[in-house]
Amino acid sequence: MDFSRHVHILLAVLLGAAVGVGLYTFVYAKGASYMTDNPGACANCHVMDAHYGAWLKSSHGRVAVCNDCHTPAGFVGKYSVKATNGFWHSFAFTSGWFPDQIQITERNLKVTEGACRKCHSDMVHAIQLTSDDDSFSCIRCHRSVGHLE
Amino acid sequence: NIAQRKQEAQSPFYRVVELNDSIEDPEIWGKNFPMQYDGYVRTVDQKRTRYGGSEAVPRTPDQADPRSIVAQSRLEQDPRLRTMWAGYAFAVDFREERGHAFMLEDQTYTKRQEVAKQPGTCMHCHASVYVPYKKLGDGDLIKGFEKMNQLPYKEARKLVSHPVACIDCHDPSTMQLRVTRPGFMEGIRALKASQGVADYDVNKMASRQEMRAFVCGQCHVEYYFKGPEKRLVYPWANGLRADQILAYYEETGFKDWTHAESGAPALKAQHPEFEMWNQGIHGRSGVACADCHMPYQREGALKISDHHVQSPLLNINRACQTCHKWSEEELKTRAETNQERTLSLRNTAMDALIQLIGDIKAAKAGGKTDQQLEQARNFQRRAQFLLDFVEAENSSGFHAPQEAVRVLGESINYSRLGQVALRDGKSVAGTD
Amino acid sequence: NIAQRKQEAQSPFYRVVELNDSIEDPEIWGKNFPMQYDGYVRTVDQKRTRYGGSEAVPRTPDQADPRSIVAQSRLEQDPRLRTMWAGYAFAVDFREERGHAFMLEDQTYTKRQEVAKQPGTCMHCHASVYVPYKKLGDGDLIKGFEKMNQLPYKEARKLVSHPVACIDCHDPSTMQLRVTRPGFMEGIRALKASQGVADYDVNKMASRQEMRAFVCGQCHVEYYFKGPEKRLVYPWANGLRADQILAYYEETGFKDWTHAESGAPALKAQHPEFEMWNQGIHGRSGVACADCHMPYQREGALKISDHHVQSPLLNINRACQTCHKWSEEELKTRAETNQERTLSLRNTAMDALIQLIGDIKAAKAGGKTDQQLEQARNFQRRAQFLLDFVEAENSSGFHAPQEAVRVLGESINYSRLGQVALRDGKSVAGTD
Ligand code: HEC
Ligand code: HEC
Ligand code: HEC
Ligand code: HEC
Ligand code: HEC
Ligand code: HEC
Ligand code: HEC
Ligand code: HEC
Ligand code: HEC
Ligand code: HEC
Ligand code: HEC
Ligand code: HEC
Ligand code: HEC
Ligand code: HEC
Ligand SMILES: [Ca+2]
Ligand SMILES: [Ca+2]
Repeated sequence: MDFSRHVHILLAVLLGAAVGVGLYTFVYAKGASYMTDNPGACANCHVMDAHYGAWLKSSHGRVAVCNDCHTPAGFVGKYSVKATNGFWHSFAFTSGWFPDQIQITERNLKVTEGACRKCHSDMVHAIQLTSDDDSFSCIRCHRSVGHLE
Repeated sequence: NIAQRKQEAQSPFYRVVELNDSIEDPEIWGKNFPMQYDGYVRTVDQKRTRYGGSEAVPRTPDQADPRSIVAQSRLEQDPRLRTMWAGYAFAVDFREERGHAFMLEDQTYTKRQEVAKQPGTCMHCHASVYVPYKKLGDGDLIKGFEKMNQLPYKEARKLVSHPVACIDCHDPSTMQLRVTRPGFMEGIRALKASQGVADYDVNKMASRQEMRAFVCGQCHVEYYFKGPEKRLVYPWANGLRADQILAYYEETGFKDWTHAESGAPALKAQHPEFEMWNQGIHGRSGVACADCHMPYQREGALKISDHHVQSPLLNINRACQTCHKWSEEELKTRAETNQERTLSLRNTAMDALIQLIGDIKAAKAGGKTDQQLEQARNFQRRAQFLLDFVEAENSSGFHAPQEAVRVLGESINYSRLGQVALRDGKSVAGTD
Repeated sequence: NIAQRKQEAQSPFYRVVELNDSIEDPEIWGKNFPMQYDGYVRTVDQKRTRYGGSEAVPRTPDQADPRSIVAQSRLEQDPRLRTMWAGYAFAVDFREERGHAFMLEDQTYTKRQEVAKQPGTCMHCHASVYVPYKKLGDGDLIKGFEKMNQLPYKEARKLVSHPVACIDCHDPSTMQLRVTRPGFMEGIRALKASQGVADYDVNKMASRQEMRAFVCGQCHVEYYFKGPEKRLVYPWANGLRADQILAYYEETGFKDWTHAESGAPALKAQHPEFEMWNQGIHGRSGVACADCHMPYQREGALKISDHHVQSPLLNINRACQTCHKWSEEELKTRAETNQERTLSLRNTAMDALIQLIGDIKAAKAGGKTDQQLEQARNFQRRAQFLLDFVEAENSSGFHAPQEAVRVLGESINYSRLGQVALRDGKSVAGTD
C-alpha cells in the first residue's frame, strides 16, 4: 500500500472537515464581526475574554484596539494576517487543541512589535539612532501595555 | 462545540446532592463537582521530574505491608542519610513523597511504624480528620484533636477512612476555603502574635489569596510533638526562618532523639514547604501554592482549579506561563538551575556533616568524655537541623533559592566548627 | 507644548560638529548630543544607597593627592579586609567606587600607587584609551595596547586625558555601540571558544542587546596581568563562574602576592560584575546593564538613554518599574533583601577566613614548616578567592543572589577545612 497516498487522503478529509467546522464556527461565533476592528469581535470567543478584560484595564484600552497591535499596517497585510489567524483560531477553538495559557506565536509577535513603532516612531526615533536592529524588542520592557496583568 | 460551551458557561455546577459538615466521602462531594473530583483522584499518578515527582517502584506485598507499589527510597539514593539519622526511625525507611491519594497508606505501612511507637497525632496530616476530630470531641474540634493525639497510632487509625478530602479544605455550604487543622490555627496565631497581631483567627482574618496557601500550610510544615500529651506544635513563635525555628528549639531544649553514633541531641526537620515558600520571591509576590500546584484549567467554557495536585514541572504551561512568557523548556531549565545550585551546596554540607559525625564517633571510641564532646555535639545538632531543613524541603530549593543556599552555608560552618572544636578540646573564640 | 515637541521629534539631533575616530573630548561629541552629555557629566554626583552608591568624604588636599573629596574607605568600615589583604596594596587603600567622572583621578591618586609600582596596563579601564592606543600603535589598537601595558604607570598616565568617553563605547559615524577594549575582545573570544564558537569577533557578531552589556563588560570584570609583558587578561577560558575562574588560576599557577601573615599564595578578585550578572536571572532574561544603569528617560517628545550611569536604586521608577509593577519601596526592599542575605553569609565567611589566617600565622610562629603549612595555605588561597569574588562584586549579591551565596558557602567550607588540616597536620579524607 502506498502510505503517503493515504496520508494525503486523510489530510484532504481533515482539511475539508476543518474548513466545514471552521465555517460553522465562523458563522455561529459571529465570524463576520471578525472582519471589523471592534474588539468585541475578538471577545466573541470566551477564550479571548481574559485578554479583552486585561486590554480594557491596560494603558492602551482607550487608545488602541486589538487590531492596532495584532495586524500590520495596510489593507492587504491586515486582511491576510486576519485570514490566517482567523482560520487557525476557529480551528483551534473548535478542536480544543490549544494550551490553556495561550502563547503568542513568533510571527504575531513581530506584527505587534511593528505596531509599536507604527504609533511611536517619533518617541523612539532617538533610541533607534544607534541601530534599527529589529530584534530590539519594545515589549521586553513594556510587556503589559496591551494587557495589564 | 460552541453551543455546549455557551451552555456550560451559564450554569457551572449542578447541585446533585445536598452537602453538609458531616459528609466525609469525597465521592459524594464529587457528584456536585465532578471535574474537581476527577482531578482529585488522579493524584494516584506517579511520574518523575528531574528532582521531584515520584517513581512507581513495584514491590511484593506481604503480611505487614500490602502495598504493591511504593515510591523510590531516598535512603538508597543517598546512604549518607542513614548516617545523618542514625538511631532514628527515618534511617530505616524514608521515601520520596508521592500524590495525596497515597498519604494514608504510606503512613500506615512505612517501616518507621515498626521501629517506633507513634501517637495518634500523626493522623492530623495524613487523613481526613475533620469529621473524626469533631466526633471524638463531641462537636469540639480542638478537644477531638487533643484526644486523638493521645491515642496510640493503631487506635487512631481506626477512626479515619480517607486521605485529605474535600471537607478538609472546603466549607460544604459555600465551598469557600477554610483551615480545619488545629496545628495550623495555633501555629499561625503564635507567628502573628510575634509580629504584634493579637488573637489571630485564620478563618476570619485571612484573605482569599492567603487561604490558597494556608490550606496547604496545614500540613506542609515543620512540626514537633510537644510534651507527654503529644500535642502537635508548629515551632513558629520566633518566626518562620530556619534559624528562627532552630532558636525556638534551643530555647525549649527540645530534641527528637539522641544520635546513635555521636550521642548528639538531634533534631529532625520535616517538609518545611510553607516556611521556605514564605522566604522566597513567589511568596513575597503573593503567588500561592495553589497558583502553581493547582493552576486553573480550562474545562469547556469554565476555568476550574486543577485538583490533581502535583509537581508544577509536569504542567508548565498552566502552572508557570500564566505569569512567565518564557518557553516551557526555558522555564524548566530555570527551575532546575536553582535546584542544581541548591543540591550542589547540599552535597558539600552533607559531606561536612558526615565527617563531623565520624569524628565525634571516633573521639567517643577513643575515650573522650561527654563533657569533652559537648561542644562538638552541639555544633552537630545545629548543622544537622539546618541541612535537614533544606534537605526535607521538597522543592529542592526552588521555593526560595537564595535562602536555601544561605541556610546550607551556615550548616557547613557549624559542621566544620564542630570538627575544629573536637580537635581543640576547647571553645573556638568568637563562634559560640 | 505639542508644536515644540513635534519639532524636537522630527530632528532629534542636530549635527553641529563633524565627528570622527580621533575626537576624544566628550564635550565636542556633546555638541551633537547635548542630552546624553548632560547625563554623562552628572556622574560626579555622590549619593549613598543602603549598600551602594558612594559618599562624598571631604579631605585636605596635599602634595601627593590634590583630591578634596573622596569616597568612604572600605578598610575603615571593615578592618578584617586589612587582614585578608595583608602584604598587598589593597590593605593600604581601598574605597567604595564612585561615578565614572572620577575614574582617572581615583586611579592616579590611590595610595596603592605609592606602595606598588603599577604598569600602564591599569589605564585600560580608567581612561579613554582608544585614541591613545591607536596613536601609540601607529593605527593598530592591539599594538598600542601592548605598548602601553609595558610602560610604567606614570608614563602611560601622560598619554591619556579623559575618563571613559563617548568614543570608547560609540562609533562616531553611526553612533552604534562598539567594544574598543582589547581585554574584552580577547576574553570573550576565549570564552566563546570554550563554548565551541571559533574566532568570535565581538564587534561583528554580537547583537545590539548583547552590546548593551558588553560595553560595560569591557571594564567591570575580573582580570590579571599576565607575564612580564603585563598583558591584561580576563581569565575566562574555562567559563565565567567563580569556581571556573579559580580553576583557571589553579591550572596556570598564578598568584597575585604572598600573604604577609600566613605565607599563602594569594589571589585578588576584582569587580566581577559582568561575570556575576551572567549567572543571574536578569542576565539570563537578556536584561542588560544599560537597561538598569542607563534606563530610558523622557526628554520632551523623545526618549534617550540616561548617561548618568549610577546605582539603579537611586532611580527605581525608570530602572525597574517598566518591567516590575511593584512599588518603589517594595522593589528597594526586594533588592535589599537579596543583599542582606548575601552580606550575612559574607560575614560568616569573613570570620572563618580571618580565623584560618590567624591559625596559620600562629602555627608558623610555632615553628611549623612550609610543608606542614602547605595544605592550609592552599585552602586559604581558595577560600579567600571565592569570598573576595563576592566581596569585590559591587552589587552586594543583587546581580546573582543565589550564586553569590553558593560561592560563599564553598568559601566557608575551604576556610574551616584549612583549620582542620592545620590541626591534623595531614590531609582530610575526601576533601582535597
Ligand atoms: C473563534 C474564536 C476566536 C476569535 C473570534 C478570536 N480568537 Fe484569538 N485565539 C483563539 C484561540 C482558540 C487561540 C489559541 C490558538 C493556539 O494557541 O493555538 C487564539 C490565540 C490568539 C493569539 C495568540 C496566538 C497567535 O496566533 O499568536 C492572538 C494574538 C489572538 N488570538 C488574537 C486575537 C484577535 C486580535 C482577535 C480579534 C481580531 C481574535 N484573536 C479573535 C480563538 C479566537
Ligand atoms: C497595545 C498593544 C495591544 C493591544 C491593543 C492588544 N494587544 Fe494582545 N498582545 C500584545 C502584546 C505585546 C502581546 C504579547 C504579550 C507577551 O508575550 O507577553 C499580546 C498577546 C496577545 C495574545 C496571546 C497571549 C499572550 O499573552 O501571549 C492574545 C490572545 C491577545 N494578545 C489578544 C488580544 C485581544 C483580544 C485584544 C483586544 C481586546 C488585544 N490583544 C489587544 C499587544 C496588544
Ligand atoms: C494605535 C496606536 C498605538 C499602538 C499600536 C501602540 N501605542 Fe503605545 N500609545 C499610543 C497612545 C496614543 C499613547 C498615549 C496614551 C496616553 O497618553 O494616555 C500610548 C502610550 C504608550 C506608553 C505610555 C503608557 C504606558 O503604558 O506606560 C507606552 C510605554 C507605549 N505606548 C508603548 C507601546 C508599545 C510597547 C506598543 C506595542 C506593543 C504600543 N505602545 C502600541 C498609541 C499606540
Ligand atoms: C530597556 C527598556 C525599554 C525598552 C527596550 C523600550 N522602552 Fe520605552 N520606555 C522605557 C522607560 C524606562 C520609559 C520611561 C521614561 C521616562 O518616564 O522618563 C519608556 C517610555 C516609553 C514611552 C513614553 C511613555 C510616556 O509616559 O509617555 C513610549 C511611548 C515608549 N517607551 C515606547 C517604546 C517603544 C515603541 C519601544 C520599542 C521600539 C520601547 N519603548 C522600548 C523603557 C524601555
Ligand atoms: C511559583 C510556583 C510555586 C509555588 C507558589 C509553590 N510551589 Fe511547590 N514547587 C514548585 C516547583 C517548581 C517545585 C519543584 C518540583 C519538581 O522538582 O518536580 C515544587 C515542589 C513542591 C513539592 C514537592 C513536589 C514533588 O513533585 O516532589 C511540594 C510538596 C510543594 N512544592 C508544596 C508547596 C507548598 C505547600 C506551597 C505553598 C506553601 C508551594 N509548594 C508553593 C513550585 C511552586
Ligand atoms: C492533610 C494534610 C495535607 C494537606 C492539607 C495538603 N497536603 Fe500535600 N501532601 C501531604 C502528604 C502526607 C503528602 C505525601 C503523601 C505520600 O507520599 O504518601 C503530600 C504530598 C504532596 C505533593 C507531592 C506530590 C508528588 O508527586 O511528589 C505535593 C506537590 C503536595 N502535597 C502539594 C500540596 C498542596 C499544593 C496543598 C494545598 C492545596 C497540599 N499539598 C495540601 C499532606 C497534605
Ligand atoms: C504536620 C503535618 C504532618 C505530620 C504531623 C506527619 N506528617 Fe507525614 N508527611 C507530611 C507531609 C506534608 C508529607 C509529604 C512531604 C514529605 O514527604 O516530605 C509527609 C510524608 C510522609 C510519608 C511519606 C514519605 C516518607 O517519609 O517516607 C510518610 C511515610 C509519613 N509522612 C509518615 C508519618 C508518620 C509516621 C507521622 C507521625 C509520626 C507523620 N507522618 C506525621 C505531613 C505530616
Ligand atoms: C488540599 C486542599 C483541597 C482539597 C482536598 C480539595 N480542594 Fe477544592 N479547592 C482547593 C483550592 C485551593 C481551591 C481554589 C479556591 C479559591 O481560589 O478560592 C479549590 C477550589 C474548588 C472549587 C471552586 C472552583 C474551582 O475549581 O476553583 C470547587 C468546586 C472545589 N474546589 C471542589 C472540591 C472537591 C469536590 C473536592 C474533593 C473531591 C475538593 N475540592 C478537594 C483546595 C482543595
Ligand atoms: C501568579 C504568578 C506566577 C506564577 C504562577 C509563577 N511565577 Fe515565577 N515569578 C513571579 C513573580 C512575581 C516573580 C518575581 C519577579 C517579578 O516581580 O517579576 C517570579 C520570579 C521567578 C523566577 C526568578 C526568581 C529566581 O529565584 O530565580 C523564576 C526562575 C520563576 N519565577 C520561575 C517560575 C516557575 C518555574 C513557575 C511555575 C512552576 C512560576 N515561576 C510560576 C510570578 C509567578
Ligand atoms: C536588573 C537590573 C540590573 C542589571 C541588569 C545590572 N545591574 Fe548592576 N546593579 C543593580 C542593582 C540593584 C545594584 C545595587 C545598587 C546598590 O546597592 O545601590 C547594582 C550595582 C552595581 C554596581 C555598584 C553600584 C554602586 O552604586 O555602588 C556596579 C558597578 C554595577 N551594578 C555594574 C553592572 C554591570 C557592569 C552590569 C552588566 C554586566 C550590571 N550592573 C547589570 C542592578 C542591575
Ligand atoms: C573604561 C572602563 C569602564 C567602562 C567601559 C564602564 N565602567 Fe563603570 N566604572 C569604571 C570605573 C573605573 C569605576 C570606578 C570609578 C571610581 O571609583 O573612581 C566605575 C564605576 C561604575 C559604577 C559605580 C557608580 C557609583 O556611584 O558607585 C557603576 C554603577 C558603573 N560603573 C556601571 C557601568 C555601566 C553600566 C557601564 C556600561 C554602560 C560601565 N560602567 C562602563 C570603569 C568603567
Ligand atoms: C579590567 C578593568 C580594570 C583594570 C585593569 C583596573 N581597574 Fe581599577 N577599577 C575598575 C572598575 C570596574 C572599578 C570600579 C569597581 C570597583 O571599585 O570595584 C575600579 C575601581 C578602582 C579604584 C577605586 C576603588 C578602590 O579600589 O579604591 C581604584 C583606586 C582603582 N580602580 C585603581 C586601579 C589600579 C591602580 C589599577 C592597576 C593596577 C587598576 N585600577 C586596574 C576596573 C579596572
Ligand atoms: C560606558 C559606555 C558609554 C559611554 C561612555 C557613552 N555612551 Fe552613549 N550609549 C551607551 C549605551 C549602552 C547606549 C544605548 C545604545 C543602544 O541601545 O544601542 C547609548 C546610546 C547613546 C545614543 C543614542 C540615543 C540614546 O540615548 O539611546 C547617543 C546619541 C549617545 N549614546 C551619545 C553619547 C555621548 C554624546 C557620549 C559622551 C558624552 C556617550 N554617549 C557616552 C553607552 C555609552
Ligand atoms: C528589562 C526588564 C527588567 C528590568 C529593567 C528589571 N528587571 Fe527584575 N526581573 C526581570 C525578569 C525577566 C526577572 C525574572 C522573572 C521573570 O521571568 O518574570 C526579574 C526578576 C527580578 C527579581 C526576582 C529574582 C530574585 O533574584 O529574587 C527581583 C527581586 C527583581 N527582578 C528586581 C529588580 C530591580 C530591583 C530592578 C531595578 C534595579 C529590576 N528588577 C529591573 C526583568 C527586569
Ligand atoms: Ca515527590
Ligand atoms: Ca559605589
